[in-house]
This record gives sequence, structure tokens and C-alpha cells, in this order.
Amino acid sequence: MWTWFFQLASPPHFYRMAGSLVPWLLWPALLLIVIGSWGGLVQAPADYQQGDGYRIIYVHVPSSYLSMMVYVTMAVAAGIGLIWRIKLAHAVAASCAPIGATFTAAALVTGMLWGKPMWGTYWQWEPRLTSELILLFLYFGYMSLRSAFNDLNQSDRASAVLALAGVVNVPIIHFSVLWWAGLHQGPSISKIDAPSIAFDMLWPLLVMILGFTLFFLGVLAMRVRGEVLEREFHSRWAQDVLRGASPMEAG
Amino acid sequence: MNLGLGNLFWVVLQRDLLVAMRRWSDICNPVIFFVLVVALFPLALNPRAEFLRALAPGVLWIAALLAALLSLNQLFRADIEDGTMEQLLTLPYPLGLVILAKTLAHWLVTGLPVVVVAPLLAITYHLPADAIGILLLSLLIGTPTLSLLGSIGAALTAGLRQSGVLLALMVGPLMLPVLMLGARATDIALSGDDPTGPLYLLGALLALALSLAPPAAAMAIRISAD
Amino acid sequence: MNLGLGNLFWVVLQRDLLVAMRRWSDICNPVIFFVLVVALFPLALNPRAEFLRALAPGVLWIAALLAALLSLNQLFRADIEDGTMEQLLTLPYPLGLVILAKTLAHWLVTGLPVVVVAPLLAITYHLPADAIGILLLSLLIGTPTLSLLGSIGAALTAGLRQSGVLLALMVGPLMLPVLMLGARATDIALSGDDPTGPLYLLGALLALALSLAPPAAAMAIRISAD
Amino acid sequence: MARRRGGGFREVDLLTGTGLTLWRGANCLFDALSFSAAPGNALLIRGPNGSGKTTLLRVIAGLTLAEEGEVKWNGTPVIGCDNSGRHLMTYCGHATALKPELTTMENLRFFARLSGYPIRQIGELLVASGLAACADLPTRVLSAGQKRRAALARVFMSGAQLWLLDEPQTNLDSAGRQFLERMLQEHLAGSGTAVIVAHQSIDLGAAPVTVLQMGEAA
Amino acid sequence: MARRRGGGFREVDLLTGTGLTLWRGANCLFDALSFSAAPGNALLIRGPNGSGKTTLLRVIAGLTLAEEGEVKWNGTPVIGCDNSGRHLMTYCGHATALKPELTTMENLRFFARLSGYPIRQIGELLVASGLAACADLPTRVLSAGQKRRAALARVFMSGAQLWLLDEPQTNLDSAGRQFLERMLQEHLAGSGTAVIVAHQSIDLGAAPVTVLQMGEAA
Ligand code: HEM
Ligand SMILES: Nc1ncnc2c1ncn2[C@@H]1O[C@H](COP(=O)(O)OP(=O)(O)OP(=O)(O)O)[C@@H](O)[C@H]1O
Ligand SMILES: Nc1ncnc2c1ncn2[C@@H]1O[C@H](COP(=O)(O)OP(=O)(O)OP(=O)(O)O)[C@@H](O)[C@H]1O
Ligand SMILES: [Mg+2]
Ligand SMILES: [Mg+2]
Repeated sequence: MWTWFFQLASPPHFYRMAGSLVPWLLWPALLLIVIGSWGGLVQAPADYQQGDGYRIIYVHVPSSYLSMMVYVTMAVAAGIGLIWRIKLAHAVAASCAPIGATFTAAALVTGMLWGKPMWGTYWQWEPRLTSELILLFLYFGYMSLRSAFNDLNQSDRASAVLALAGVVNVPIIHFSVLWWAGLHQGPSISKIDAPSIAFDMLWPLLVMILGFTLFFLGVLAMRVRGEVLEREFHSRWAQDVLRGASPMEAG
Repeated sequence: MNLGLGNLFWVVLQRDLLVAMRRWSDICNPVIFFVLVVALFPLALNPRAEFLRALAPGVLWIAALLAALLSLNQLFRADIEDGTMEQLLTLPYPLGLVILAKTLAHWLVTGLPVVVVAPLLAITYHLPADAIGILLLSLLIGTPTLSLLGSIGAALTAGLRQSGVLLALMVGPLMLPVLMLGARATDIALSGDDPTGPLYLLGALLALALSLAPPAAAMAIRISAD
Repeated sequence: MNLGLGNLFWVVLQRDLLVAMRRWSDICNPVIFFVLVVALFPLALNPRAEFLRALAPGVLWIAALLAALLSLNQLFRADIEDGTMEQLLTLPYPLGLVILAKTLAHWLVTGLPVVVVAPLLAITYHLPADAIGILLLSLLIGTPTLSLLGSIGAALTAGLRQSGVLLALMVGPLMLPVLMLGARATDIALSGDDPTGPLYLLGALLALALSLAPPAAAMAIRISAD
Repeated sequence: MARRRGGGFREVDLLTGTGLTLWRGANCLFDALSFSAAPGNALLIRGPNGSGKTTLLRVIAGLTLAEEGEVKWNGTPVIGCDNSGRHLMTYCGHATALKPELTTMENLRFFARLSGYPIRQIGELLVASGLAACADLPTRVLSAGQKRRAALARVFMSGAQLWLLDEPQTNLDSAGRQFLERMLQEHLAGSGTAVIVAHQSIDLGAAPVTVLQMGEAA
Repeated sequence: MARRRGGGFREVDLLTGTGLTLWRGANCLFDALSFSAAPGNALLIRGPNGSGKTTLLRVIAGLTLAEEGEVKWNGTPVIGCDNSGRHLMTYCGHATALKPELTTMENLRFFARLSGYPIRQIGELLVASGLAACADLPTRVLSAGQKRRAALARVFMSGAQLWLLDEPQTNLDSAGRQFLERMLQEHLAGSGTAVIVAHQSIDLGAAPVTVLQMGEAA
């Protein structure tokens, strides 16, 4: 187990592994998203209150969930990098940030679009919405901190401290609907025992969430590959890769 | 030294913009700070729509002023610390023009983004469309005045360490009329009246600042670079 | 190197207070900034008594937070620039303790004065006496937490230039719970209810920050002094 | 590394200081100090630490006001709020005037545009100063000596007739010092003037050197 | 200027670096570099500008992380989040670690208290370093050389067994350089260790000197 772990953490090995993994993540992701979209847009019945407007849920909920998932991934990777000084983990954290920021922006935009018909306003200064906005700021803060240092080593470690400190925001977002009474929907699908949503509407949502997650992992693998190559630019294997040889031949 | 004055202006402006682009956080940060301040109020206070609407002109303008104050701190500081200012001071060119170019670059990088996002935030404060228009206009006229006024304070405090708050203290009072007029204009528009009066006054202040601030800042910078 | 840890704490604290006294503006500036922000609102907004009273908890707490943010920028900056940090980093002592001493000195110099003048300003916002008491208490528990949280951000950005706004961006979200709880407690007291809930939570946050922030800041400072 | 300027200098290109007096706190740094330097000459300011060399150089550059006395360059006083008196003078102090965010090339290009130095020749100058490999690095990451070399390259590009250099050898290795000396010799041979503060010895070739010895340290 | 420490150093007071590798961007500053310095010895780091001397010194001080390899002092690695390995080591870089607002005396007193140097002897030390007249001036107004002398006085006060000095001769006049050399000779004679980066020559008396030549500049 440990040897496998360390082997994975070696950059050339990871580069090769991730490369072969990417299609196995992205194609299923595409498939699931197509199925989920079909299920959500065609197969699921219109809501008796909201008509077809609710269908934006199939984008909103997966991106909202991923906005937080990605942050947690980023923080865990950053923590691993900081404690065990594994550069690969830093590369993972660095690659997470723009993806997470994109999902967060998507959650905000879809939420706002949904909010207009539902609440009569695009935006409401309400705990969940605000804390989601703050999550976006955290991503921005993380990225600007990274770009502010000239030394990679330094920006890795500094941004890791920030990512870890900012992780407190995630439970705040998740529980904000419970702690403060706001406009936003309470948990409806995450109550596993008794989902308060019809199965016809639920399964496309679950498929979409899975599809989005795989999509995230696929994009992450791609980004980390690029990041690792850039970091190991001067090493022999990276030079070999850039010249077109396979990294395994380079050893 | 065959550089025309327009050219000098352009060379300095271009360099400052390039430096800012290298640190893109320079461009994002003041505006994000602006958003942060505006977002804090509904959290700390009661977020009812009519309450927020009444708050909006004041909060948006105060946030714009604070964002300007915070970023002004850096206007000449780096130049003094790394010795660039010594070079600019010994140039055979009018220093006021150099300062004007630097101030313009600063406004483009920090003030303009604030002006651009302000309408979006105004929507979240439930401000009606015509009041948003006036808010935008008042910020567009008012924030360059803030930058110009700030340049004097920034020049005076550039050699000091703990200048952030000192700067706020010095130029805050100077910026007050701009703040009051800007918030006033939006407020008037909000209540459906004609806001041209305060807007003209804002324009007059801009003209005044444009002609007086650069030479004053030039004199100040000579003193603090000694 | 026969310096006890308590002694180390004391030596560092004393030195930082001495430096601050030499630049008395260090002591005055954050509090004056605080007063400025609080004073701006009645100017930019409608100064009716009941409106101001509703505004008071939010405005006072936001002003306190902004004053803390602004001054935090300087917490480690000077030490990094003049090389003192290199010396502190190579000392055979626990760095967290040094950081705690510096943060305490910083709070004494910038946070405490804000806590002291806040009640006076609260009176001008027509806040009743018992709400003022709670405001004072919440600030007294809350502002040290702000300083401690800020020390992490200050440590991360101490080596950077345009750090003021970056710092705000980074620690603003972390400080948010403190702000919300503090304003909440005062608000509850204003409406005549029992504010002990948020106050206990504030206390818990302080305890948490006290134990976690200094080591985190120590780690951060090692990185930014690299 | 050909010089941009075509002709020689005019006869009036003379630097004079008369009756300069400056107190700092209770220390008199200089009292009724006078000097002059003609084209092609170097004025070498020597003296122990804290004797006022840097302060004097800043007075000559017009960056600091003397309490009494006057520095004239080309017959006009260097102090005053218009910059005309500073014509064709360049100052190089302890700070390097490089923007840490910009690359070496971008930094030098800015000063080249200010002084009218041909942009195409910057590459050559970088090679001559040993900075070719750093051209595209942000100056933030340069070593102390590399920064100093870039600052000296700026002095060269300024094309100024009067160079004011404060301890220009600081942080330089022997190749760097040679580059500096070659630059200075060429400048003086082209009848430029240089005022140099230095603790170490500096080889100025055939140029006439006046040594200005500052008083004992405070 | 009597040394505070009574006894000699232990046999294990050995500085070793093994297999140090560090890349900066596309430049390899050092690759599998190893060295060691025994008590009483000086390690002189030489090399052209930009060859990584400062970076190496910071790695030795534990201020910068090497990508590979390890520096050990007294048998413990200098890197790590506890400070125990830094025991009795002092670093003096380009920055002087003086608070501009405090006087020279106050600045030194702070470091004396940290390192346990007797406060009463600071006055003597100020005289020895030629700073007696500046004792009550805020260090902001000191000249470059005076600041450097104060920084060196701090090194002396630290009583550390390992001194790490980055271009300590910068800005010093000849008296200042002599003060530095005397200090170093005494330190080495008391079987201390010193790692020194220098471009100029430095007279270390009878102490055995190992020269570590860094590669060509980038
Ligand atoms: C800008 C506006 C909005 C933002 C920032 C936002 C944010 C979020 C976030 C962060 C989550 C994930 C919560 C978690 O997993 O703990 C979420 C879930 C959800 N949102 Fe929104 N939302 C917005 C608007 C809306 C609107 C207008 C509706 C519809 C009325 C809505 C309905 C939902 C639902 C049903 C969930 C799933 C809740 C669950 O089962 O846990 N959202 N939203
Ligand atoms: N306010 C003051 N009160 C007293 N003395 C002062 C004051 N300001 C500056 N000085 C003294 O003035 C001198 C300034 O000298 P300057 O920096 O010009 O020296 P320098 O000759 O360049 O020395 P170095 O060789 O060290 O660079 C110093 O001796 C300093 O102590
Ligand atoms: N991010 C980077 N990319 C490329 N090169 C870099 C980077 N950061 C630093 N360098 C190079 O690393 C070297 C750092 O050297 P260092 O400061 O240790 O030199 P030094 O030997 O102390 O030189 P000096 O004698 O000038 O003080 C420089 O050559 C610099 O150009
Ligand atoms: Mg000097
Ligand atoms: Mg060096």
C-alpha cells in the first residue's frame, strides 16, 4: 500500500498514470451527463409548483455540491503537501482552484437565474448565498496568493496554509440553511433516509452529480499533468516527454 | 533627452500598467475588497429590501472610498522603496505630468473596476434602474477625484511605514465632499428627483483636483523622497 | 541561550510596544480610522435616530473589522523587510510564542483603543446603555480573535507588496463569523433579548484562535520569509 | 557598446559646489565645503563610514537640500522645483530603481525610452554587463550583484554627462567591477564627469581624479 | 571585548552539508553539493554574481529549503518546524535587522536580551565597533556602513558557535573591515565556525580556511 502510494507520488509515474486515466474519467462523465440531461429535461415530470423552471436544478445542485467538494479536495491535498512535503499534492491543490472557482461561479449563476422566478429577485443577502459568494472569494484569494510569490515552493506552501484555514467555510455553507433561516431550500436530497423529492426527479439529479464528479476528476487529472510537467520542466523525464518520448522509457 | 511630454506621459502610464498586469491581483483586489465591504452589511445588519435600498447609496459610496483609500497606499510607495522615484525626480521633465500618469494608471487599475461592478451590487441592494444609472455616473466622475486627492496624501506618506491609516486620516476629510455629493446624487435619484446639481458639483471638483492635485503631489513627493 | 519562555514572550512584547510608542501614529491611526468610518455613515446616509440605532451594531462592528484588517497589514511586514524576522526565525525558541507576543502587542496598540472608543461612538448612534455594554463585551472578546486570525493572513502576505487588499480578501472570510456573532449579540441586546448565546460562541472562537492561530502563523511566516 | 552621443561636451559642463554646509542633528557633516569637477574628470569622495558621503552625493543630485551653499551644474543650480537644472545628470544610489515585477529587459527598456537610448542596443548592453541570461527574469529574483549590474547598465544608458555613483562596487564580483571600470573610463574619456563614492580602490585609467576627503566619522 | 562564553566547543560542533541540490527556475544553482566545516575553521564561499552563494547561505541557516540534501549542525538537521537545530547559529544577511525607530543601543539591547549577552558590556562593544557616537541615534538615520557595523555587533553578541555572514564587508570602510576581521579571527581562535560569502579578500589570520567555489554565473 505504502509503496504503491509513493510510487504514485513520483512525478513521472503519476504523469503516465494520470494520462491513461483521463479518458476513463471523461468519457463516462460525458455519458452520464448526457443521460442525466435527458432524464432531467425530458423524462422527469414538470413540477406542480414551478413548472419547468425547476429543471435548472440539474445544473445547480451538482455545481453547488462540487464547489464545496473541490474545495475540500484542494484543502486535503494542500495539507498532505504541507505535512509530508509531497510536491505532487501541491500540484493537485493548485490545479483544483480554478476548477473549483468555475463550479462556484456556475452555482452562483444558476442559483441567481433560478432565484428570479422563485424569489422574485436575482440575489438576496442570505446566509447560504453569501457564504457561497465568500467561497468564490476564497478561491480568488487562494489563486492571487499563489500568483503573488515568485518561487513555486513558496507559493505552494503559503497557499496551502490559506486553503487549510479557509476550510472552515465549507461547513458554514452546508449548514447555513439550518443555522440561519433564509430563503434557500433546505436539504431535500441529502436526507438519505427520506428524500423529499420524487424519484422521477431524483435519479437524473444523482446521475448528473456523478457525471459532474467524474468530469471534475478528469479535468483535474489533465490539469495536474500539465502542472507536473511544468514543475519538473528541468528533469530528464520531462524533457523526454516534451521531445515526444514516453516517460517510462526515460525511467 | 528628446522625449515629448505626451510621450513621457504615455511611457510612464504604459510602464505602470505593465507592472500592474504582472501582478493581476493588483487589479482584482480593490474591487474584491469593494464587493466584500458591500457584502458585509447585509450580513451584519437586517437584510430587508427597503432597508437595504435606503442603505445602498451610502454603503456603495463608502465602500468605493475605502477601496480607493486602501489601494492608494501603494501609489508611490514601491517607487520610493526601490529607488525609481529618485530617477524620476532627477529627470529633466515636469514631475507633475509623471505623477498624473501614475495616478491615471492607478485609477484605471483600481478605480475603474469598482465603477464597473458597482451597478451589479446595486441590483442586489434592490436599487431601481435609474438610481443605478446615477450611481454609475457619480462614481465615474467621483472616483478619479478620489484618486487625485489621494495622490497628495500618498505622496506625503510614501516614505513612512505605517502609512495606510495615516493616509486615510489625511485624505479622508478631503474626500468627504466627494462622498457626500456622490451618495447625495444617488439618493436624490432614488427618491425620484433631479440629481444634476450634485453631479455638476462633482464635475467641478474633478476639474479642480485635476489641475491642483498633480503639482501638489509633485511637491509632496520631493519632500518625502529627501 | 538561557532565556525562559515567559521571558522571551516578555522581551518581544516589550520591544514591539517600544517600537509602537516611537511611532505614536501607530497607536492613533486605527482608532481614528475607526472613528472616520463610523462617522461617515450618518453623513452619507439619512441620520434619523431609529435608522441609526438599527445601523449601529453592524456599522460599529464592520468598522472595527476594517480597522483591524488595515492595521494587520503591518504586523510582520517591517520585521521581514528589515531582516528582524530572519533573526527571530533562527532563534532556538518556539516561533509560535514569538508570534503570539507580537500579536498581543499589536492588539494592545490597535485593537484595545478601538474597543475603548466604541461605546462613545455608540452613544452618538443612540444606542441604549445595556446594548452598549454588550457591544463593548463582544468587541473585547471579538477583536483579539480578529487579530489572531489576521496574524495568519499577515504572515502569509508579509513578503508581498500589494498585500493590503490581498490580506483583506484572505482573512475577510475567516473573520466573518466573528463579525456576524458580534453584531448579532449587540442586535439581540438592542431588541431586549438575552445575548449570551452569541457571546459564548465568540468566546469559543477566541479560545480556538488562541490555540490554532499562532502555530499556523508561525508556519506561514517561515514560508514567506523564505 | 557604442556611445549614443555624437559630439563632445560643451565647455560649461562644469560641476561646482560652493560653501556647502549641512548639519544632521548635532553632527556637522560638512562645513563650507567647495569642489568642482571639469569634463573628463572624476571626483572621488572618500571618507570613513558616516562621514556624509552619501548625503553629499544626494545634495549634488538635488535630492537633498543643503543648509547653505549651492551646487551648480552647467551654471544652473540643481535645486529648485523645475527640473531644468538636472539636465543630463544621473544618480545611482543604494537602491537599484528596478521594478521587481518586470523583467530586466522591461526595466531597462523603460529607462531607455525615457532617455532616448536606442531600444535595439539594450541586448548588447545586457551582454556587456553579463546579464544576458537574466534578460527575461523578473528582477525580483536577481542576485544582489545582478541587480547592481542592471542599475549600472541604466546609468550607462542615460547618456548623461554627469554620473553620480554611490558605492557602485557594492556586491559586484571582479568581472562586475571590471565592467564598471571600463564603463567609467569610457565615460570620462568621452569628456563626461563622474562623482564617485567608494571605499575600495577603483581604476579610472588615464582620467584625472580629484579626491574629496570627507571628515572623520561622527 | 572579552568573549562571554567560558568553555570551548564540543567535538560535535560540526557543520555538514550533503547532496544539496537547488533549482531556481531553469538554473541549477547547486547540484549534489557537499561540504563540511569543523570548529575553528572558516568556510569561504566564493563565486561570481548570481552563482547561488546567498541562496546556499540561507539553506545553511535553515531559512530556505533545498530540494534535495540536508544541512546538519551538531548532528541535527537545520530544517524542521522546531527550532532546536538552529541552536547557537547566527545569520547576517543583506538586511541589517535593525528597527529604524529604535536607537542603536535599544536595538542591540533587544538582541542582547535574546541571546543572554550582558547588557552592561554593550557600551564597550559599541566603542569597539566605532558606533559610540551613534548609540542614541535612531538607526533610521545611520549611514550604510554604520548600519552594517551594528549588524556585525549583533553577530558578535549572539555568542553563537556558527556564524553565517553574507558579504559582511559591504559598505564598510577600512576601519570597519579591520573590526570585522578582528572579530572573526577571535571567533575562529575560540574554535567557533564561520561561513562567509565574500567578493573581496578577507584576512582570517591563522585559521584554516576552506574555499567553496560556486559554479559559473547563469
Ligand atoms: C445565487 C443563488 C444560489 C446559491 C449561491 C445557491 C447555493 C447552493 C449551494 C452551495 C448548495 C449546496 C448545499 C449543500 O450541498 O450543502 C445548493 C443546493 C441547492 N439549492 Fe441552491 N443556491 C442558490 C439559489 C437557489 C434557488 C433559487 C433554489 C430554488 C428555489 C435553489 C435550490 C437548491 C436545492 C434544491 C439544493 C439542494 C439542497 C440539498 O438537497 O441539499 N438554490 N445551493
Ligand atoms: N538626525 C541626525 N542626528 C544626528 N546624526 C545624524 C542624523 N541624521 C544623520 N546623521 C549622521 O549623518 C551621517 C550620514 O552619513 P552618510 O549616510 O552620508 O554617510 P556616508 O559617508 O555615506 O557613510 P557610509 O560610508 O557608511 O555610507 C551619519 O554619520 C549619521 O549618523
Ligand atoms: N525564479 C528564478 N528563475 C530563474 N533564475 C532564478 C530564479 N530565482 C533566482 N534565480 C537565479 O538564482 C540566482 C540566485 O543567486 P544568489 O542570490 O544566491 O546569488 P549570489 O551568488 O549571492 O550572487 P551575488 O554575488 O550577486 O550576491 C541568480 O542567478 C538568479 O538569477
Ligand atoms: Mg553611504
Ligand atoms: Mg548574494
